[in-house]
Amino acid sequence: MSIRTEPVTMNVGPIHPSTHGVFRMRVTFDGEEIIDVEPVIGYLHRGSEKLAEERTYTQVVTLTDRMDYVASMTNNQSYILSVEKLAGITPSPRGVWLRMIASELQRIASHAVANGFLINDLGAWHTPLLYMLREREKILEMFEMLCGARITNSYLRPGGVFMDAPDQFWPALNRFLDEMPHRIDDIENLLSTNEIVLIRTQNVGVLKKDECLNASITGPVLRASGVDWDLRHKNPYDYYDQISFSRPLGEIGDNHDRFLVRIFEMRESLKILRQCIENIQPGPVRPKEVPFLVRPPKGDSYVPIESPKGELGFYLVSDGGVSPFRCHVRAPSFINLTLLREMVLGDKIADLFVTFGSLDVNMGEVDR
Amino acid sequence: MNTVMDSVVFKFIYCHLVSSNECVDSFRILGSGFISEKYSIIGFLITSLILILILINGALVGVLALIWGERRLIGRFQARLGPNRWGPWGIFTPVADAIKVMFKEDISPRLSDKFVFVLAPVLMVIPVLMIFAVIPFGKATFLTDLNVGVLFILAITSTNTLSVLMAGWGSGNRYGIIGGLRAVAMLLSYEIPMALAAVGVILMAGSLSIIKVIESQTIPFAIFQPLGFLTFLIAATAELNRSPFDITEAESELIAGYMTEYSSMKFGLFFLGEFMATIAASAVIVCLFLGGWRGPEIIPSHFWFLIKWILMICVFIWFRATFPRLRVDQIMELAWKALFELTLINILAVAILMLIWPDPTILELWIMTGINWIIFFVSLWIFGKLLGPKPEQKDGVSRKIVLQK
Amino acid sequence: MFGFGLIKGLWVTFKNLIGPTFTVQYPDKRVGLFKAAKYYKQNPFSFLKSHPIDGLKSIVGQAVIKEYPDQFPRFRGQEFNWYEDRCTGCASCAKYCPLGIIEIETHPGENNIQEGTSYDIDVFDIDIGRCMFCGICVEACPFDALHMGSGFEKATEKREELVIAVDELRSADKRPSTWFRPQIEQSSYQPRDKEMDDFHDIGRHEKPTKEELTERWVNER
Amino acid sequence: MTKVFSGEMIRELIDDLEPESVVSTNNDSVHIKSESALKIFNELKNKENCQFDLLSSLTAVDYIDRFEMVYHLTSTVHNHSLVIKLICGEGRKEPKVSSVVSIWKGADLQEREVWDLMGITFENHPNLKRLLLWEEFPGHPLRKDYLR
Repeated sequence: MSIRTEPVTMNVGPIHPSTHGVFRMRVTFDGEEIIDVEPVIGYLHRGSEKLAEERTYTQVVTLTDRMDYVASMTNNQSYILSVEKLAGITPSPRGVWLRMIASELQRIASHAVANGFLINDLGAWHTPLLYMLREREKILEMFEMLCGARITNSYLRPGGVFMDAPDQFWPALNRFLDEMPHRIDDIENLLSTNEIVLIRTQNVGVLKKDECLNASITGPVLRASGVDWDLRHKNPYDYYDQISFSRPLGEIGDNHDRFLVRIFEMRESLKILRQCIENIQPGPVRPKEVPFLVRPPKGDSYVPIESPKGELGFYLVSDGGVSPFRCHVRAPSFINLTLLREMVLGDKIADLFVTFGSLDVNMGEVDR
Repeated sequence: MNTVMDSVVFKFIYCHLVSSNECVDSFRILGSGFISEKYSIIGFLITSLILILILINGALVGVLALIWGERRLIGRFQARLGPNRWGPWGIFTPVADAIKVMFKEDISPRLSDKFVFVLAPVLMVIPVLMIFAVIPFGKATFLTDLNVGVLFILAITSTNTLSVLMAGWGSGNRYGIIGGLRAVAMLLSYEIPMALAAVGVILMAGSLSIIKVIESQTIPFAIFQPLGFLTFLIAATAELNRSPFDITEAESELIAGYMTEYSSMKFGLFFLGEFMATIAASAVIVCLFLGGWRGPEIIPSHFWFLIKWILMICVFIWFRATFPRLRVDQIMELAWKALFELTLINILAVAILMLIWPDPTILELWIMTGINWIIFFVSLWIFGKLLGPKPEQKDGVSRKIVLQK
Repeated sequence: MFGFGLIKGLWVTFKNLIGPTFTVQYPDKRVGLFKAAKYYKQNPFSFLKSHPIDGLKSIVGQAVIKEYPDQFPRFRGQEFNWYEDRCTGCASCAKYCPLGIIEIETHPGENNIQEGTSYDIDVFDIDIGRCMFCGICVEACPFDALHMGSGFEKATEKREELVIAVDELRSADKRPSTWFRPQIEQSSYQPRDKEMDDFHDIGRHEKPTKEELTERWVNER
Repeated sequence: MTKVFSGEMIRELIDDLEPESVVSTNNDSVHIKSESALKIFNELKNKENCQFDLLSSLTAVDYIDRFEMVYHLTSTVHNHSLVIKLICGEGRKEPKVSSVVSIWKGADLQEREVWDLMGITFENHPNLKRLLLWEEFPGHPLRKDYLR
């Protein structure tokens, strides 16, 4: 006897608990097995690139905050580096160190959120997520000390940062650096040896090295597949060339490797932060001669940086005016979505969300 | 009727209603009953109704308490406070929840199968309430002492599979259908290890009556046969659709699974049924494995039962706060490849031990316990090796994170 | 052994069960006797005497006291602080606002003739319903007349009420944030503790002495 | 440190691969003929001393009198990068280039985005549909002549 079956097509999203925003997938199931996935994006499209063409170079900083709202400091950094290259501004050393501290803190926060939500997609009742958010909260508080906002920072300016760190920032940072390793250990105890997490994530959503590179996938996802490609190391921007750190590399490139690579990168970021604190010297945070209205000469610039999600770069074209002629964002989470279909084909429904979560996609950045 | 009269509570109410020879005078506080013995059946019915009323209301209050307790406790597990605004320590939060649920708009989708859609939540609650009938809440405090009590519980709990399937099918929603089908697959599979785990208990007790099971627990069966306890606990968690087996609801995958289209009081009934099932299942586990109301007689037996009951519920909440969800095929694998065999091993071990010591003394009981624990660890180790996570990939690539200097 | 990782996980959650919580309660929280007495700055006995009802509640841990989350002086809040005496009506803030939500109308004024002619402000509307609190207007202000506020409780039911008009700006509490104002931050100023009413204290320039003013305005001419 | 090719170096490199396809040389980039683009990209990816395996970024710029495609290529093997530009079509009418999806899969979503927002047609793209905006959307918003 044969049972007649037929595939079911279902809309997952745009309103769904684990699509991390307004992402929509048109999924076709055969029983529990996925036979087709088509991502549909654009529900959060705000036209940031067009808006940037009507704003001055300083005002665009506020737009970049809102692209990847989990990692706005690195967005600022990438944009500012592009502007500095375009306008030929030499930043102040203290400003550069400060923005490195800010971006490494942001990396920890972003990875914490990514891993927390990944485990939430696995179905843990928000517990690891809340532990991660607890640590992120401390980082956001430090951001509030630095720049008066927790998420939409707008802390960086062409030439450095807008204001020196207040006195209370340094003790808070040191306390955080002392506490954080124990918190990461806690999370590892809770999850890294947990048999349920292991059987759920291992050998699921495997990305091979070549596929990854060919699809322009960057960041922790690429490193989890075993490619040693970290722009902080390979193409050091700011003062990353003065800092020694190691890059965690996975071997297989499945969801578990991506999870572990993020955990290890949080530890490495703590190391970088310690070296930043050792190296930072008093001085001005921003050169006096940088005007409020930057007018770069004609030309274009593209400075990719290693954001928590991957290679993030702003391609700016100037026509000599006060606002960019064209501003293109190379958004890592947008491009990391390229292989989503190939990753989940043949897996079960439950794995779809775990794989999607392990890519660490931020819809604000995907749709811009 | 005789077994019913063993219950203190029943006798107490009954003797105030009926003037009967069965009643000992010391039981009466307010004088003798007003119904003559000829019509004692009326008194019997009225007593039953009163007790049912008490029990159902008690169960509802228990659900409210559980909602509050679960939210507070999960809050604390997650290093936050939980609801604490409405009333002292937030104890009125479930009341507010109940009021909110009642006043929500009752929506039934156009594509739904109306009859099935409405019937499903009702079917969810009734079987759970029926479990309470056979649970002894203390020494000589029970509604009825069914001589097939364990069988009754196993039979009754399996009907909520039907309710979940009806809800999933009736709502005409694809998430609902997937949730309902998952539920059928999972709940039916876990009936078997659950029943087989109970067999170990029945073997030792020599009776299907829950009172007899409790009385036979000189050493609580949780300690005596850890394998049986573990499998029963896991199977019960799965039967309850609680984390880590909540694939039927699967918030992060199926939104709310079979409950997706339900709103208002229909949703409330599902909620009620689920929480009541947690309470009932904890009571069953306490009776079968933790010695029921037995305990040192410093405090009354009812309190022993209550303490064990609450602790058992807390363990369920603890599991929910800690474990991620299993995938559907892994859940089936666990049921058929691990729990099924483990329960068989347990039955075999218990049976052989009983053959060796047909009438064990306390010392012999402890020796049996020790042997059972050895079997427990050995079998867990073997099954972990066979079914646990494999560190290597299929083609033999070893897994490690390399720190590139 | 299989299951060991699960037990480790259970242990971590149990540690957090008995550990501290990280919830910040706002706007009030319930406390026991000692904390309530500390809040009212009394010892427990005199607190029980002076607040009998609160005292009884506090014995079961139910006394209600006000609670605010930690806030740092640079916090960019609502309720812009504007010092009319410092404002020249140059409209830099309106120009640099990325959203164009500041509206300024001026006319040549009679004030401050000594320091050069300035403009009187007729209209100074900030539509904080559309504001994203980036603080670029504050950064652009050349005379430190406009400051970010430090409040965060200005919730209303209508969008129109979110437009801060000039009168409201004039009369509002002056609790400026230290965003982009290092001169205030150096004096370790906390917005919640005290108001900054005097427009002389707020600027980034030294307050001129009388001699300097005489030198500048009398002797040089 | 990533070795960034200057315009002259890129011209030498491309002249080796496909002579006379460079139109003009800038400071840090070259313009190439759009007809030979696909062939050049293929060579750049596969040739031993190039191995540009990572397509960093792909975008288009509306220079009012022309549309330009900009390709940022990186090699993770040799750790060097270069910028290649090409002018799409004549003037503003029907800009068209050949798709590079067959070479780099990563161009898939980026080319769809460029088509969506800038209106440049990619020949041989497997699935050239609008991405961020809906199908019925009039016009291409990132063009300079787009009015609301």
